[in-house]
Amino acid sequence: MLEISNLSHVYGTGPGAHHAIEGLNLSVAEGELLCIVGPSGAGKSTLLRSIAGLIQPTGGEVRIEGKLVKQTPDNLAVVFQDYSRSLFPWMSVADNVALPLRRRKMDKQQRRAAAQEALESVGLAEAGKKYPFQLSGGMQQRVAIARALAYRPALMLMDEPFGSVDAQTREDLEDLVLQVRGHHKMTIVLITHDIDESVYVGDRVVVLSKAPAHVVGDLKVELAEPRDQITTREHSDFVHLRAEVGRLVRGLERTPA
Amino acid sequence: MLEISNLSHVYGTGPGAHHAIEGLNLSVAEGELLCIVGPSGAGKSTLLRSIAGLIQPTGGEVRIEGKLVKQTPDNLAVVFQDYSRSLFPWMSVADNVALPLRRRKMDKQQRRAAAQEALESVGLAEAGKKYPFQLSGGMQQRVAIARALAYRPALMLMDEPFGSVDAQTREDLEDLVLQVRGHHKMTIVLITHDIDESVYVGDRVVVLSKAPAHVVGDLKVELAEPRDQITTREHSDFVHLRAEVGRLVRGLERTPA
Amino acid sequence: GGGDGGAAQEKTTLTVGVVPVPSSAPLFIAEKNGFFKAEGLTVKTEIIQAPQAVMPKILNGSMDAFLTSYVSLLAINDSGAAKLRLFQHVQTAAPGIASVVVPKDSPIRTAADLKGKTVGVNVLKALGQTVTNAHLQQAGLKPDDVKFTAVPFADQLTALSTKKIDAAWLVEPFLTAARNDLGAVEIIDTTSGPTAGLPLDAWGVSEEWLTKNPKTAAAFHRALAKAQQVASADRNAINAVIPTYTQIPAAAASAMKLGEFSAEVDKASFQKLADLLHGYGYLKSKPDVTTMIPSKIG
Amino acid sequence: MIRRLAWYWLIPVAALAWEMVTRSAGAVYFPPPSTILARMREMAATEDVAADLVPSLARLAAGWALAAAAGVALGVLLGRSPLLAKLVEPMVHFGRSVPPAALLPVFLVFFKVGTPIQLAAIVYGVLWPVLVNSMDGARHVDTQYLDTAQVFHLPRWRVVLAAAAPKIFAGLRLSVALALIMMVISELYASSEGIGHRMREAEGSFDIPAMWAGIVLLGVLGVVLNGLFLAVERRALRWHRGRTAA
Amino acid sequence: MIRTLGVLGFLLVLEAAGRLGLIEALPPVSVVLVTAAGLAADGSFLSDVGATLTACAAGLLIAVVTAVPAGLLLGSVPAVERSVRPLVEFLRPIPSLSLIPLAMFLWTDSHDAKIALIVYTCSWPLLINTMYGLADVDPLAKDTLRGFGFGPMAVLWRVSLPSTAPFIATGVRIAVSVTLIVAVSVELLAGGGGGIGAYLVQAGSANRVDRMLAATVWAGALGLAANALFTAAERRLLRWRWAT
Ligand SMILES: Nc1ncnc2c1ncn2[C@@H]1O[C@H](COP(=O)(O)OP(=O)(O)OP(=O)(O)O)[C@@H](O)[C@H]1O
Ligand SMILES: Nc1ncnc2c1ncn2[C@@H]1O[C@H](COP(=O)(O)OP(=O)(O)OP(=O)(O)O)[C@@H](O)[C@H]1O
Ligand SMILES: [Mg+2]
Ligand SMILES: [Mg+2]
Repeated sequence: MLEISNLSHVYGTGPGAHHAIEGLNLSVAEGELLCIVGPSGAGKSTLLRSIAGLIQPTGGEVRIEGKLVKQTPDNLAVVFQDYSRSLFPWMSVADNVALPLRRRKMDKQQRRAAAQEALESVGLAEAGKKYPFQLSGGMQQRVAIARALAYRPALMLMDEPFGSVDAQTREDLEDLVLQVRGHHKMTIVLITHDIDESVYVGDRVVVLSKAPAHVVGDLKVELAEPRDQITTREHSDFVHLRAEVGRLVRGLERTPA
Repeated sequence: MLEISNLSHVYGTGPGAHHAIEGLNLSVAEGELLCIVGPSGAGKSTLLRSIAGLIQPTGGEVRIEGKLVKQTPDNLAVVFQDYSRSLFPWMSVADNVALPLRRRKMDKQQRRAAAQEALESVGLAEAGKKYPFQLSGGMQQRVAIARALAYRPALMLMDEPFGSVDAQTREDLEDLVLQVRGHHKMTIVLITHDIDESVYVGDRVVVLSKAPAHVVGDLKVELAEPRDQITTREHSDFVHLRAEVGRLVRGLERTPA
Repeated sequence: GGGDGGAAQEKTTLTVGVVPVPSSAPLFIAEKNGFFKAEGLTVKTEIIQAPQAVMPKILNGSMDAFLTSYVSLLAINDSGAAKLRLFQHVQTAAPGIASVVVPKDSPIRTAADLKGKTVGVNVLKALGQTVTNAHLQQAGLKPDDVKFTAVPFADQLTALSTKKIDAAWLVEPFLTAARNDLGAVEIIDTTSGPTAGLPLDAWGVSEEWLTKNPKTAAAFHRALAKAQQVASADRNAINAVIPTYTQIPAAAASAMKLGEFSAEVDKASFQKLADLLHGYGYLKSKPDVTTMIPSKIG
Repeated sequence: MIRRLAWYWLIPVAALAWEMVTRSAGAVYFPPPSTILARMREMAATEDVAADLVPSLARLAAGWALAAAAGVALGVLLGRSPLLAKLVEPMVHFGRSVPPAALLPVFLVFFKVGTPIQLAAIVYGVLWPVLVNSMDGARHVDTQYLDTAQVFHLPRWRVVLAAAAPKIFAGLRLSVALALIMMVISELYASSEGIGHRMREAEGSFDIPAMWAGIVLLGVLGVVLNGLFLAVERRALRWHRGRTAA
Repeated sequence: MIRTLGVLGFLLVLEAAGRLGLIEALPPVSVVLVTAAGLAADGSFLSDVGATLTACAAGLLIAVVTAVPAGLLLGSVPAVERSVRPLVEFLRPIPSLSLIPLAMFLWTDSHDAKIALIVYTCSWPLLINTMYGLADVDPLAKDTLRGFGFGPMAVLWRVSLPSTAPFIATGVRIAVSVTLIVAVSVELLAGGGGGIGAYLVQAGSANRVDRMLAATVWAGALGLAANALFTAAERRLLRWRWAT
């Protein structure tokens, strides 16, 4: 599905240039849910932007289903880290969610229904008519998730999608993602800072180094399916994997600027 | 230090009005570190804005050191949930951090030194000259924290200050807050979604209900000082308290919009 | 005249509004020949388009005198906004210096053909429209039969050649240019026949200024009158100064057809002009031109 | 309604103050408002005001609509396409610095005297602030919005238009009053009816109260048109007002 | 490079149109440009340009230091804005050309009258853009500074003003060309103490259409140069904006 080979990205030029990614190789299979963890400022969001075709990496290449990514590929959705600025302030919440569905063969009625369904699934059944600025931070983040989910993309990129919600909601959303993935055969790349989360939702966890980012660990997560917030997390495999990822992350020095 | 009595806040009027907070009572002692947890959309940020005098609550009152809060009280700092929008894009990172220090009796040299020190303490020693947009999400969040820390306020309000940083950095920042608090006698109100974190850093944890928010739990955290990421978290009191908070949070239904 | 002591004069520095046309020539002749200096006067000029626009400056005293057409003089006095006085006559019309022209391929050939057509004039309800009306009436048309529209002279040729207007009322040097560049055909000579010998331009001042500055006025008038003498006697003197304050090249200046530069205005012609203007309703009240001519200056 | 009218308190106060100042100064060029009003009433009674107002306003509306549409479209285009901007921007900044009065000969080549040339002058004058504001607005749209649009393959121009709306509306707000001004200027030459024509006539014949009558009429039209504009803007930028009301 | 290409292409098209007779009655572009170039060596024309430019600069400066603060006041105190709005909207549509006689009457020096008219006209884009810019300030940015206990003036100065700067910059760029237009128009219609407009009057009275167009080209070119200058200044001052 997704092939990243020898990817590098440098921001700026000259002495102020910043090497965000260097020689990164990674591949994601169809239907896989890959979690990426790594220190703050490593280059995770940069990697995600390269996959989405939002920036042209300065070196290497990204291929989706064999095709070189030059522009934003079709059938892809992104939940941005900076969710509040990725919602359009001039539209109601429901319109924000329904907007991308214009690219699907859906009439207005269907779009509206799909948007409402997605909002319900993230616990925002009654927020559709509001404007983004009328929502709390966590609610905005859930709207961004709902928008991506409603779109049902083949490849979903999520950049810390659950950072601003409470523990309970976070668990619900993790399960929601797992369930949607199961139903709709999505490939998902999910960036998270929560090591437990990466192991709980991931089929695979990739650990990135501090900047310039490259892969320092790549763990297959083989836990009993379907996963469950209580039993899975109690399982010794889970505890073991989590420690392993933790070690990999902690093995890195404290990240400098 | 801080007295909140019978606080209510309603957004909007008429049928679309939203009761964010209703009849909330809370008091925080001088030098205390209070953690607030609660479901997304409960009204935590609204509460924090009322304390900071950024909104006029529609009912009840907030007093800081006995004085009714009408405007923003002196000697207070806020780390906003939406950190990226609270950094000024037209200023370098160092200038962003140094800006509030203009209200301190400091000359330019001292301000600059204090800003640099604060940036170092959050692991951004080399980011001072950059502009906010050149930083990753987690780095931006740390700049916002550095700005508040450098200001050394008597009362610090933090709205999910560690939501976008990796696990390792998060622990470091938790310890940093504890340490700064110890050195400078700050009173801190910290909103978090991480139950472990609330118990680890808090002297007290307050659990809010879903909207309209009121206090449903108020736990004193009595753990051995100084706290330590490994030993404290292993301690049975910690585990017990965490479970207690978890129960209180989970005891609430899933929050509707 | 003689250069008696400037000390007695109310003011010795004058600001004069000049329109960059041949009529302003006497002022520059006076300057060139030192007539002003001899009277102890310093004259500063400001380029203006028409006196209407600088009336505020006349009224607040920041401009002393100005070149004006007789039509403007009458119109301003008629409005009651100011009391203007004829200070020194400059130019009287001669045949062939202002005409209505049409493009060379135009079917319009006589005044009568203008019925229902659009004629460009520089300013509405002023000299062009007045004299053209007089000729239209002679040809049996009513003033309403023709539509007049205001287009600055400089843009008339463009408007004419691109057929945006049917005919144009032009004066020199535009008339020559229309003939030479466009092959335009004159259909009415508006300074002949019923409108022959009308006065064109003069130097004007306000009555208030005259009473306030009698000595200065006398000195200024002496200098201007002297220059007017030079101009009426010697066309070359005019030709020589025109290129100094206009952008008309020397050759064109000499070739240009001019009216008559005489010492005094013919009161009857002045009154005739006033009556024509009033007759077409361009003036509210019927003026008596003698009130505008000061009996004695100084 | 009454509450709304109350906001206009400054107008009568200013008029009264003006009346006192002008009366005591007694300057010919500054007749007191009472004189102007009397002259307006007289003009309304004796002249066919509609014959001047209607064509003027029709040209104003048509010219403004054309200029606004063209200005926004062109501005957004130039704002979003660096190549195109580089190609034509010099001409834009050149063109907008040329006084419309000095362009009359050029207009005369292309447009018929009368309404066509007047429309052209209005469009020409009104276009620029809309264009420059739209261009600047479109150029600096938050990249996060653009990224979101790109990812979901949303029509980019709609996102740009919405995000740049606050600035576009600033340009449009300017353009409403400017359209009135251009309406007057376009009637100075090559015209035989309209408000501007009448104002020039009044100026030419030194009917100073009539000149002021024109000024007052323009002012009133400005207040009315601006009221209409703000009503539209309030609807279009509702999200914006709500979001930025601190 | 591309800019030059665009300009060259545009000129070529105009020239071709002129030569092919599509634009009758006007001198071809090349003739106008040659005349315009010739004007650069014409001392009296250059002093006219100087007169126009000094008036523009003075007018713009006065307008900026009055209209921007006024815009900040109106934009940050809604009650004042609501009260003043009818008056502002009453004044805005009054053409500066109609005010020429009034200005000429009030200011005895034509140059001052011209500057007064420039100030009057180019204040509006500055005022309106400043007000709209203020309405566009992110409330969270303001809250951030308020949260640190800064007073309203400090918030205005340190947050609202920089946030509004892009709007103000646009306003200034519009105002710059407005100053030119007003200056030339005033000179053209009412003397106004020399300047490019006075030159246009002279050229017009002598039927020198080529010179009129050449002087017009100069007006446009001056506007173009001023725009380039202000854009460069904007890029420096608002670096953060152009980088993203
Ligand atoms: N400006 C506003 N206008 C209207 N409603 C608002 C506004 N701001 C917040 N709300 C509503 O108030 C409620 C509380 O919001 P608040 O931001 O305080 O929640 P929160 O507890 O901070 O949530 P989160 O953890 O998701 O940030 C939410 O339901 C939200 O929809
Ligand atoms: N537009 C930019 N210009 C210059 N440098 C940039 C830019 N965007 C990001 N960087 C730099 O690139 C590095 C990687 O940034 P990126 O946003 O990819 O980090 P990240 O792994 O997502 O971090 P976080 O977990 O904090 O979000 C950072 O050091 C950042 O300073
Ligand atoms: Mg990131
Ligand atoms: Mg919140």
